[in-house]
Amino acid sequence: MKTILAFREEEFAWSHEVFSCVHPLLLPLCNKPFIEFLIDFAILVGSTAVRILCDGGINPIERYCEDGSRWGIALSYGSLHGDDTAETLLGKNRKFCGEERIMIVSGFSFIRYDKRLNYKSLAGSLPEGEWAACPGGSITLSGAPEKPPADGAATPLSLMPLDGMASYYRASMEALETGADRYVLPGYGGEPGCAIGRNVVISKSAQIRKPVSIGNNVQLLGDTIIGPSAIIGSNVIIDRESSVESSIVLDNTYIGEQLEVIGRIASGNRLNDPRSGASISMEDPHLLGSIKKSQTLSALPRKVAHALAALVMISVLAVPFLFLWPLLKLGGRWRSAQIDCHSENPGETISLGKVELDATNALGATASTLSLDRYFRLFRVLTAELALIGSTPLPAEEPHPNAPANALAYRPGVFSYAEAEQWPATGGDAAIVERYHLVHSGPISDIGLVVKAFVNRPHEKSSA
Amino acid sequence: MKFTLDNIDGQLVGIAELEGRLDARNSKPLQKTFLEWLEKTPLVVFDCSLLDFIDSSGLGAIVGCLRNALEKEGDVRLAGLNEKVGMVFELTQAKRLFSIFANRGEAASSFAVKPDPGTGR
Amino acid sequence: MSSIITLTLPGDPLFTEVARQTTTSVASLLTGENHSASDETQFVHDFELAVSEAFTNSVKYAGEHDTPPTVTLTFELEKQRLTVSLLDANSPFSIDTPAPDIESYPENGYGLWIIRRVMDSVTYRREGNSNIISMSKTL
Amino acid sequence: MIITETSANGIVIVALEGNLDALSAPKLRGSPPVADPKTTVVLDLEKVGFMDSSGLGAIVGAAREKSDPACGIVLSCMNDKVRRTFETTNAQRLFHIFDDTAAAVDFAATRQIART
Repeated sequence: MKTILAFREEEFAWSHEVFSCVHPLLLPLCNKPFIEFLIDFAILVGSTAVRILCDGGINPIERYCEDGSRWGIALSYGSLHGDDTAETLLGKNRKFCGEERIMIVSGFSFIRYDKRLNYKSLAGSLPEGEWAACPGGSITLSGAPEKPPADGAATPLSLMPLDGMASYYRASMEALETGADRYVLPGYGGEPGCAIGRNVVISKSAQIRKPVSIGNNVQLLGDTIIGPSAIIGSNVIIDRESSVESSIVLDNTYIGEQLEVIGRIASGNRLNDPRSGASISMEDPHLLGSIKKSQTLSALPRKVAHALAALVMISVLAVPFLFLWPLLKLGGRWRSAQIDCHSENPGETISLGKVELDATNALGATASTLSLDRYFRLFRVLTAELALIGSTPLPAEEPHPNAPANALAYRPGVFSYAEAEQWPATGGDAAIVERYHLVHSGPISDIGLVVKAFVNRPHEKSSA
Repeated sequence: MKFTLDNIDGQLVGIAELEGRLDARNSKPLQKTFLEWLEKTPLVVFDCSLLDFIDSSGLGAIVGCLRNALEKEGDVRLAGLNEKVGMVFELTQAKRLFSIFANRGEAASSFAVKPDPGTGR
Repeated sequence: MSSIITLTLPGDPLFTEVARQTTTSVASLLTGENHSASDETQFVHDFELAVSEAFTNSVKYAGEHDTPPTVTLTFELEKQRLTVSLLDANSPFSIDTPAPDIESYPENGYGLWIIRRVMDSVTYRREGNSNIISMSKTL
Repeated sequence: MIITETSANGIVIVALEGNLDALSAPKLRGSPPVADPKTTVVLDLEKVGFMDSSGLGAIVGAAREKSDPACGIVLSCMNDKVRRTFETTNAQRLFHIFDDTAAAVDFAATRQIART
């Protein structure tokens, strides 16, 4: 028995618009990407090989699933022509099919199965043709049955089309609520109905109400209420006194303080209502903190504190800089280039010097320990073009993290909060801890974080 | 922003129509003009049926208006919130501070009923 | 660890193969501990394709020069990131080419589009009378 | 690049071996069965180690000249690397792609009969 999974891009085009940061076939249902549910079912049915076909590019899937060795099956990929039918697909994959019976799963739909039941013998004995179907999706079997018809053991199998946020929400909740007994779900440790990933920090005063699924690298701060029926992705911070109930929080999302997320899907800085399809953006920092707490901390005290601290650093580091910089420059160990980065106010960019410091010899190493590669940027703090500590400056050609105009949750700094916290600063992850500090930072806490960044950065550099 | 005065069973109720966007640009003017309206009556309805965007400063302005009205034993009641605006109120729990009605008619007539002291907010 | 490799080749189609194989071997030097084999092979393929496209374009538009045209490749290897830049003396060009309109079965116009699709970032600048296109990707 | 031509039940099979790039693409584009609009060709890419935009352009350009562009050139045995180059430009949508040359020939033969 082998399996072909056939998808057409228009079936999941809706997901691209709403969840732009993840490929639809990798969209998490509960805490597992969609494609893995189909691979599990293919294995349950006794498949030794699976081929994924699509009429568009499936590069992200190839990089995620690779050759299938992780599931002990042979996984291959191919393309699909617009007017292909089940029958022409078999022709186009004749070498893959060989003489085996083939199960063709087509359409972007959620398969409702139960891993405890025996689909293998059923799949082997059913006549050729359609096994299950739903609008826009079907499971068909090709070729003659391999075994005599099994007794009519009830092995329910049904399909649910994933045609929009509402069906995606229902499917995710179904996967969560039926939990580990029906589907193979990672992270389901001791307690049923509660899956928790790695590196999850839960405050003592946080409450977890099952069923709940929490990903990796997540922080649940004081007095948060998670659940019931809450799906939290990876690289997520749920700030103090917020509650997440009957909701999905996708990867790389920051939920602010005292917020109520009920019956919603939060993804990046968008909050979506799966029923009405309405969505609002959450990158407006004050919106991330409840309105009761007065949000009138004006920017002035922070800018002054940053400028003073920058002045101190400029003078303290002046001597080592004036000594090391010429030597490094002459030795060719100091290469700098100008790069354009987004400035704090949307639409504008600032050009920053990016220094490539070769730290292989003693001089270079000391310069890098003293963060001298960012010495020139300190002067930009005096003119308030940069904060002393803030977000990692983002190159101008990459899309602005908060595409809509009112990008108040991004403030480029000489040092970044991610460096201070040594949060895994890869793309989306850094943004999360930075958004958290942008909402919480006051002048005093910022200075503390500058020291932390200054100390942690060399450590991070040497290990990088 | 249109502001009209209605007489509901002897109660003078102000109806303010908010339109388009309420954000950092126009939230200060709203709070200022609200004080003038407050001179006429402490009971005000914000008809938001034409309001299609609100951010935190807009929300802050509306909460500010409520605070001023409460100081004058009045109230600000909201009507006709669309889904997006409603979501902002629900997310920030600001909806707990307001009575919210489907349309301006219901909101205005809710002032006519003598608020039963027991359930006063 | 950050090292620089420079290679100057004659601007002649015969040397596309040299540029391609050099790129493949340099890109394969980059191995990340927490990266799967398929990530690495794809990383190498992407650079092999991108440099081959850029080199082919540079040779194609070499035009008439008194001195024979050359293309200088510079490979900048960092821990998890490779940047390859190509310098030639051709006339200026823009890298913002539109996506090929595939339904019209175009015979060319794919090169720069492919480079931009397989690389994380592509920048172009003019220095003196030479073009520098630089392509980089992080593993 | 080496081009070998064979034929099976009336369909010409062009098998390529080596790199399909700026140097070798004109050779493919000019080969008689590929260039002739009336001949349906199965292009066996199994031994193509590398293909860039010039190679892709030659295949797409040749298909455009065929009397029936959608089936004039049928592709077979594409490896992952070549398939990715097609997918980067969505060119895979223009072709019927088979993982087995014999299957491609059968398909081309039925289309040929249907058309004549």
